[in-house]
Amino acid sequence: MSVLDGKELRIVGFLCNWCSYGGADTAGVARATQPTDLRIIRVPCSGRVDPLFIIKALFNGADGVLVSGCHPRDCHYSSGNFYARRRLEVLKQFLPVLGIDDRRFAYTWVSASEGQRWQHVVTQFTKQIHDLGPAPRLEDAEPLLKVADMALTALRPLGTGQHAALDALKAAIRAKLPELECIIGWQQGRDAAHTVPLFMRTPEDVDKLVWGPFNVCNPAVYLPSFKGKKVGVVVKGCDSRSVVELLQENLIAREDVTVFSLPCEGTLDMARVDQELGRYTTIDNVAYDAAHVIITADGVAHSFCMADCAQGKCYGCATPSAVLADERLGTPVEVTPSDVTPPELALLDAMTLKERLSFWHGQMQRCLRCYACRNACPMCVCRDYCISDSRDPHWMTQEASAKEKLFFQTIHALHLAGRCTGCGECQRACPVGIPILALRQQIARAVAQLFDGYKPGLHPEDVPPLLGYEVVEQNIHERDWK
Amino acid sequence: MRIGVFICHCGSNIAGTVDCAKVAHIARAYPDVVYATDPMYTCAEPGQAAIEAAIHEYKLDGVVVASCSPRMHEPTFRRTVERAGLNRYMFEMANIREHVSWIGKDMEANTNKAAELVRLAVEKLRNNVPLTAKQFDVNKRVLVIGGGVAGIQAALDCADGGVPVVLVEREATIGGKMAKLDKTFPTVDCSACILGPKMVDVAQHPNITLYACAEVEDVSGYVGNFTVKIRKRATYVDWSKCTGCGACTEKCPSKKSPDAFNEFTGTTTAISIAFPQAIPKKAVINPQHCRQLTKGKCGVCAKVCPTGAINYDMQDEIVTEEVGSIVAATGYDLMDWSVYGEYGGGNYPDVITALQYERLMSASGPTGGHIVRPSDGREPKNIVFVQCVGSRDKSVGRPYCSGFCCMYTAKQAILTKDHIPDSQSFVFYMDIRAPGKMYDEFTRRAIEEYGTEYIRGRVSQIYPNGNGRLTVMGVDTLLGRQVEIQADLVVLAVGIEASKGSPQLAEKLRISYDSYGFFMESHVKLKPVETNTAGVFLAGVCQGAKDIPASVAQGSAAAAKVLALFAKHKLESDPQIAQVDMRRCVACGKCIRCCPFGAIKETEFRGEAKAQVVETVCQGCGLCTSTCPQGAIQLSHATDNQILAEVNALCQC
Amino acid sequence: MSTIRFVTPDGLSAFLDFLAQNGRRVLVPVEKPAVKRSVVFEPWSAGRPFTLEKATVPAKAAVLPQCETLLSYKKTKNADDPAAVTLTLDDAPEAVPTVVFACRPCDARGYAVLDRPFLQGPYVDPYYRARRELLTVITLSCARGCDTCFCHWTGGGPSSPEGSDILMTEIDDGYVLQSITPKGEELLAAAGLADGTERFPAAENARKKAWASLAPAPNLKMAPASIAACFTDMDFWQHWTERCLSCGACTFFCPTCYCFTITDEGEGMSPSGGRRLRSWDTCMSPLFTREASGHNPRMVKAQRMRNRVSHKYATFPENWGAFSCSGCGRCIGNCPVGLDIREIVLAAVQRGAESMHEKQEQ
Amino acid sequence: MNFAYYPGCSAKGSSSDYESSTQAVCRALDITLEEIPGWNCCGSTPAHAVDTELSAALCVRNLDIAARQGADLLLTPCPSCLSNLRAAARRMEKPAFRQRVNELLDAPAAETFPEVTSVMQGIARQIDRETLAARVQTSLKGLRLAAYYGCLMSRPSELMRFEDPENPLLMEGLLSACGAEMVDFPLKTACCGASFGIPERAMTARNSGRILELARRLGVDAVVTACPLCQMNLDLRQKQAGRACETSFHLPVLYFTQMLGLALGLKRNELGLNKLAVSANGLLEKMDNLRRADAVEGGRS
Repeated sequence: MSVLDGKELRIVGFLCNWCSYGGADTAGVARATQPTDLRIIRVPCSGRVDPLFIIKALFNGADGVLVSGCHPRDCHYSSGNFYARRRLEVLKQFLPVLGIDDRRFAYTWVSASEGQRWQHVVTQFTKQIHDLGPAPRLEDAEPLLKVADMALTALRPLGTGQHAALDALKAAIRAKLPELECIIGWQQGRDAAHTVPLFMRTPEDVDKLVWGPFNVCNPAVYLPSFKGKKVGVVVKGCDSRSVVELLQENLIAREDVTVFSLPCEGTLDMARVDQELGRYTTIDNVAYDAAHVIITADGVAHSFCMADCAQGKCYGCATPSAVLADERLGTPVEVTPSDVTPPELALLDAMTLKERLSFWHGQMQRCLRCYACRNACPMCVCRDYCISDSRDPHWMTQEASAKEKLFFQTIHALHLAGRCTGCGECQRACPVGIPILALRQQIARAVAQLFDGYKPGLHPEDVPPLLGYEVVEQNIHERDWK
Repeated sequence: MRIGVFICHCGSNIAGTVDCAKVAHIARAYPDVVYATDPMYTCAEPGQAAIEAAIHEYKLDGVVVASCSPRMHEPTFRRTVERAGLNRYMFEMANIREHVSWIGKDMEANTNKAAELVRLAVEKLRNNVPLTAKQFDVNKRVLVIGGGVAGIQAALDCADGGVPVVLVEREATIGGKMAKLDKTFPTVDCSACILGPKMVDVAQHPNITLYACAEVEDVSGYVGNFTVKIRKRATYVDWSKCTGCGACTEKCPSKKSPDAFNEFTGTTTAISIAFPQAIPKKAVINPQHCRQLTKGKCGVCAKVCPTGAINYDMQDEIVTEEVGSIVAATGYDLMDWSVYGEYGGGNYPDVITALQYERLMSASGPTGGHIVRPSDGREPKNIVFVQCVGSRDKSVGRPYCSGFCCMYTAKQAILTKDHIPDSQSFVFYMDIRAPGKMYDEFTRRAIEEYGTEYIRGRVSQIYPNGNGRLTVMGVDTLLGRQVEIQADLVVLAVGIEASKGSPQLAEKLRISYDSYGFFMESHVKLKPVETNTAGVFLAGVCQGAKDIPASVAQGSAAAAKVLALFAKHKLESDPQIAQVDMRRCVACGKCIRCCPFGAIKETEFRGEAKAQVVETVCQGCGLCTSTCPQGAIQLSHATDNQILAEVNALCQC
Repeated sequence: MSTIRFVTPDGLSAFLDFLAQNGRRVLVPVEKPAVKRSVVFEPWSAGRPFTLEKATVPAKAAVLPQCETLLSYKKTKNADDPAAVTLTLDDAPEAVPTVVFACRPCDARGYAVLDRPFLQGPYVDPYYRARRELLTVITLSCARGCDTCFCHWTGGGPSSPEGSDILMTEIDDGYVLQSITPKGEELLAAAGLADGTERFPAAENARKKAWASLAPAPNLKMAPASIAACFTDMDFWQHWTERCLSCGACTFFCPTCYCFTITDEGEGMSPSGGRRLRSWDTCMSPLFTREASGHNPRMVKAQRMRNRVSHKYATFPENWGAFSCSGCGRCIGNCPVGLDIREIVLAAVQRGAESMHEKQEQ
Repeated sequence: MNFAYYPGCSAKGSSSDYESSTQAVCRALDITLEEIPGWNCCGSTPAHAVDTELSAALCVRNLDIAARQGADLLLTPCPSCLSNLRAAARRMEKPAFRQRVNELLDAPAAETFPEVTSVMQGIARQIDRETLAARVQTSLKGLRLAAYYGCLMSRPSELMRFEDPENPLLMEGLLSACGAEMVDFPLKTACCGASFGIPERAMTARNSGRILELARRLGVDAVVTACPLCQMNLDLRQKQAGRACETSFHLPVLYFTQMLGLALGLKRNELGLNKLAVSANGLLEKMDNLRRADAVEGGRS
């Protein structure tokens, strides 16, 4: 279906049946003249409006999307619009990182008696969309590739962790071994410059445990698969936040999980390490000093300074020590949190909306939809039933377009809203290095701003913000329609 | 599928600005549409008959009607298609009147828009599936919360209809605000005389169980099957033994207990019976003022009680009642008028509320019906009534009209003259609102026969002028001049708000309430008694300001709703509810956390935890559907795929 | 004797210009800048930068796109009888003449693996065939091995010509191109490049050096039998797959994996019509084998990994006489948790040898 | 502590006693008032009734001087001046208005202005109740006083931000700290009618009379005010007011600074008490007697 050329733009409205749809009826009964662009989809409640419907519309040709529900407190279902308000506000703050002008999306409250207000809202919103003009399309944007600036300063000194109390940790694990199904940690991988997850069941397994800057994987990803079994996990500070978030969401039970921790001094960005090492046949040696890792490959020594080659997340890390641990070894390190913009997000912040659209078009082209990002995510709990490959609901096609691929990233990011601890496993797992973490970081930033600095995975008793609401939101304000 | 599309002209309402024939023509090209036409009036009997005929003739299995708002005629057409043998949910509506033809005159744009809305409806319909309602038993007992006149009326009507009633009253006696009134407008008949018999009926009715000094603690369940926990507050008197003889109240040495029934115009004893006609007529000890309970020394009442009913160790008790329906009739309280500093903020003893004035006039009140000044007990001569103190006043956050103050002020002015013939009453008013039967005539009497001086204007300040009187400064907007009156007594018509605790009760009942705490009816005009929670009805001022006749009427209306509900042996649940795809569900519990109705519970399915929807509790909001990340819980008739079909119909670039 | 040509690094652009003539699509490795750099094959156009590095993503999509339209259809209605619908259908394969430039021998051997099920079995896949027939493969031999590569375990090597039409070898001052097939020969002959016969010994020398850089390969002759013998030993598979995340990084980046799924999208009457799509799928996903009933024969990841390893090293060789693995090592390098198929295969071989030994003793 | 200070015109004329007592009290409380250089009339009352922009320009010029001096806070004793200065500063937040006013000035005004507040609030901000009580030399104990703020000090409330606009208690706080008994004076913010002293003489007399009448009924020894216009009206026109109420008053009407000055033991001529039309001699005498009695009492015990 086409819009009327030069006359109308494509504007989609989601209206709750009880208030706003009635308000639109009231406007009609009052013969309140309105622009003709808007097409209304009737939903039972604004709480029914999954933000993904809005993304779906905006990705596929909508120039504007309007959601309208009952005024706060007037919800036909008591609290549906309270949840909607949080989710839609997060969405609104998320859109710009995709390169979509957030003025193309609005949500508001119109009661069944407010015909005049409805007329005003429709008129204003339509005018706003016409002022913005037809929405630029991802597929039309000239691909743009830019690289994040990794010259960063960490909140704390980064090191190689060679003085960590590894032996004490091993002793603690051995002591607990009989009670636990297994304990997840790290072991050397294909060579001394790579580690892989380790599942310790025997004392011999414990001997294999390693600690240091190569321990990049987040072992929390395995915990939900052990649900109902007693299991241990060795964590870095960042990993512990995933454990806590899983606890917050009742995805694992506190009594089933024993957390072992050592303070982390930072981990290496293996992409940059591998890049520097190039094609090599053998690792001859890996040596450490307090601040450097020296890898000798095929007789050539490569030195990696932790301050220069750590993972992006390590620079802004304020939780080098686990936020929750049953067996805490070593001396916990206190770091004063600071609002550091992560490098991937800083890259996008510096771009115009148009550039961002181009950026994502350029980046997503090489995505193969292998879903390593999804499966490496400790908070992705749908696992076998991800909506990205289901037919009912049928959110996505198998088409290999940048749009579909970005839509998946948007699903992932929105599903992580208020839940993502920023562990960065999605991006680390991506074989083609797409900086998808930026999308999660933008959501996390929006959530922190909206919900008083809320950060997921710090307190097991916290309710994730999108699973709750306040009758009066301190930081969400109705935008005026003047 | 075989879909039939009907583009209604609605006379010229739609056809005036939409080319209906063209829309029908375009619709014929839509997928699965095998028939499209444009009748003149689809909702009229011939129009409905034509739909039925078309269903038979073209073997339609789905129907789209493009006409007015579905909020108007969706139920009508659902019945139509059902008559022709289709499932009622194999029907969709496109709103091309309120949302198209009535809001613009551009024929081209309107026709295009109408065609698109029809496309939307067709795409939705193609994803529809037949839904069937489930039946369940109904527990034919009703809970009435609040024993004011509205609750009494609802309880009596239900009980007379043969339904067992549980009546819960927060205070020690039923009767509510009406029991405190001296006389009632516009007939000036004695409030106690007309309410008293009804209260007695409540006490004596075999179908009514009354819990006074009790509050609803918790409500669970759903229409037809609610479980209600009621907290019976400790009264320290065993009511099964108390005969209401009053011996205890005579002998109680603690006589400075605040008298809530008399609106704190006087004091009472620590053990008291609210008023002589109280129902139940039982004594209650105020634990804050009882010497035995506060100091452990006294025990006079226990000594004098002839039946040994006094029990100082009594504790609160929780009783559980099972009911099928609930009527909320919790009434109102006065707003906190101390925000009006210019009226003394409650610091001048001779500035009182109208409800206090009722108690001063009442023969059962603290002065035995003599109007005297609280400060010095002298009879007032100049009495000023100030209207709209906390009504229609945005500056104190009360923009609404309290509805009945104009009338009772007229009544009080008349009664004042009856009590004190040489008195002069002044009424400062904004507008006189007297729309009821005999109401305007009544205010005219106050003005014309009783010489009450009505001054149209607000009072800017009231202050004690140093010689024992109050200076009332105001404006007469009709004469455009300032007015200053030396008053002996000032009576404020204090605005009302929902009774204390209304929002908390609303949350227990899972009904909505407005920002003033008044409960939200289902539809302002057409469903003023229903709430959005099936089986919960409203009566009286808890829903919004109204006077006694309106409260009584709504009490009866609520009872009629209950009786109609209970007339069915089985209830049908709306099939537009959420359903869990057990395979997709990973039991993360997010839906359980969000559900506003507690309609989702965790269950076990083949050894695995899963979410399960309690079909009778689910109200169909779909919040769970947009919460579930894997789309495992889908709201029937508004599934992701159905909404996506609509989105895709609009956005496919 | 094959045709031998020589091209200097500066001459590569002109050579690509030539390859791009006559509407040929030339897929060249292109570097994608990022903190984690990657190299992917993309259609070349004049002036576009390219690289000769080993690509992160193999050029499998040249014959088996990530997603292809098998057929598209449109429905039109009869104006007089809205119930009557006319269906038009287009199932012509999407194929354009394509040259893959500078893939590696492991990629090229991938084509040879894919050819077997798609072209040599009882049912020829017309879509694959259309693309394969129009494909010319110019392979750059590897100068050295690396830690994740193991082409020589699987019967290949840094200069294996299998699957290639032209083999290109880097020497000091440029590249020696050697035709392998008549198709390659024809193309090379027309390319207008300098003769490279004189430099061929230098190329051979470079290839030998590359071979010499490789660590000795284990003998995998017994792999099919050993892996088959392990098939029912779920403890074995569970042990080796414990850390697997069930993503598709191993299979989607594999030059020899060819699992796919077919889905229908769109709508005959919509402007873009209806499409039947074939897209990559991965046997690592539980969805791959989930049946309509909900039953899933490969419910757990150990079963799925068993399938992957068995397919590559046991059942495929049984059916086609060769491993379905060219040893490119991408599944190792790209795995988010460093799963190493070599370890599993070697462990199976050892397990097989032990159990055979035990049997013999019995 | 130093404050920028805007005295206003009346300080140099009709209310020079307010000015001198203000200066004296502040000195005694170690508050330095730095008069802004080259200030001009704020334009009250006539200017803003004629042209808001011109009248704002008058105020903005003063605000600009204070801003350029780097003041954080500007004090003024006069509620009229305060109201005008605050209103002008508020209006200047609107860019279009600012632009028009800037055109009227020699040079564009500073982007931000210091907050303007009353001397009374300035003192209260600086000196807490205990400190003030400790500084008292001659207690006001035994005196019954009515605090009269006038209509301007607290209105409009959202502009003036002076406590509860209907029932401010700041002055009561200061004077009760000095020992005085402050009556609940319901007309404390009622208009005395000063502005209409010439065109509507009868109304002014009625308004002032009502205030004075209530004060007399409440048995006060003096009415204490904070506004030059109110003081002049209630003091100078007390006879007219008496005539309107068919009575005669003799009620001293003092500035709160004068009352504070008495409590702080400042010299009476420094406080300008001699300028009052209704003599405060009776009040002073009563004070002296009370304090003498205290001394005797103290001597006995």
